Amino acid sequence: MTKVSVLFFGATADEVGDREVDLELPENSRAEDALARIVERFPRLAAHKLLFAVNQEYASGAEIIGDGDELAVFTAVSGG
Amino acid sequence: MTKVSVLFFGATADEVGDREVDLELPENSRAEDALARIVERFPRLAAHKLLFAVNQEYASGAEIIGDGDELAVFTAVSGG
Amino acid sequence: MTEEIRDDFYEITAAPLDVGAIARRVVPASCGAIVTLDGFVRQFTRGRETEYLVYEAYEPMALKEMEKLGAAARERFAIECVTIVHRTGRLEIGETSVVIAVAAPHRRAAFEACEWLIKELKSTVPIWKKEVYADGETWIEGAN
Amino acid sequence: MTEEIRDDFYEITAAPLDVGAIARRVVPASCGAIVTLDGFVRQFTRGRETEYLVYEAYEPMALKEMEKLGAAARERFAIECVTIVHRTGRLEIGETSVVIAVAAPHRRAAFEACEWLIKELKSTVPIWKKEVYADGETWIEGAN
Repeated sequence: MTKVSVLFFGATADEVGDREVDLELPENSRAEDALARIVERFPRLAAHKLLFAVNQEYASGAEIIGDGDELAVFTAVSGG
Repeated sequence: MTKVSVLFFGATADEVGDREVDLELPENSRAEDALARIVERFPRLAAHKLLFAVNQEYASGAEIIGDGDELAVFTAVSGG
Repeated sequence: MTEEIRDDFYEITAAPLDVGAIARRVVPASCGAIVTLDGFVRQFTRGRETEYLVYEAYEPMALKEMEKLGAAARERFAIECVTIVHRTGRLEIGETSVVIAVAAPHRRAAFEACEWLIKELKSTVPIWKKEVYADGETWIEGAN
Repeated sequence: MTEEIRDDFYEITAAPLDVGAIARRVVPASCGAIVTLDGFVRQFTRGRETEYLVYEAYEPMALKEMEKLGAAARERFAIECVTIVHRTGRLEIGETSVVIAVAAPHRRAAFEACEWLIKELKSTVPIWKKEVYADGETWIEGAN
């Protein structure tokens, strides 16, 4: 299994009730699979249009997730 | 006769060697006549493209000059 | 010739922003203009009164995205120096949330780059805004 | 509905300019952005090194022309507040000669108005610049 941290911010942190959770994924999971698993675990996230980052870079979905990677799930940004 | 002050700034003050001179003009002179008379008196001004103001407004040339008016002769502006 | 310039500055901070100091942190000798955008908390948005805002950032990623924007702006515009600072935490009405300052030899490029940078920041840099009203609060979700 | 707003500010001064303080003199509650142009003395112009500049203004006329520009900008752009301050006298390299700050509800109008104002100021406001070099000096004459 691949162990990763998943970070949440703003609206997604409120939905999850936490700012960081640990997650185990099958070996060689892709980013899109990881995101699907996170939404499955925290179904209230499905109410939002979600963006997804792996190791502090926006993910296309095809990235292979490795042990210790930092994932992040958040809504469309609204800074400025 | 109409008595006016004529102000000079920057390059025109250097050419005239003064920042303000008194000038007498025939009654009902127009701004363009006043400017011509000033250049006649200070011929070094003719080396410059000149702008002309009457009472702190850009003059078109047709304005009638009155007693006590404030004239100003200067080169194209270069502030900023 | 692309000479590397090390004066760009990107920061995320919970401290109040001093716009003038940020904008004049670097004044390159080759430049004649700095264009600054000061984005601040407005009292009324869509007719509703805001009491205050809370900004939250995914800090390390936000800094990386700001750096990418600065580098992209240098590619697109003839500019010399980019500064981007974003505040986080609770901001009262009128307080500055973001400062973008661009120094350039000629002002046109500085205006263009500054406007481009704020537009891009608002769509790519992972920072979120919560609007707090007298009767509730809501995290704002961006357009894309 | 054109509501008269009294917060515009025009000044000519021989004192050093504090760009941040000038830009934030007025922060209208209806606005969310201030765009500022900070024009300053560059060291090299057309490859020649400047030692310092001297600015001279026809002050009462320059203030009137600034006010006209501010009024014209309000007609053309959806802006809330205009500030224009120009310095006179001797200015060293890097010192600010002019600050134009525009507050607006939306940043696009603030960028447009600020850029328009500096372009117009450079062609209409009676202020002149003398460049002083190691081996001489010259009053700069504008393009029109």
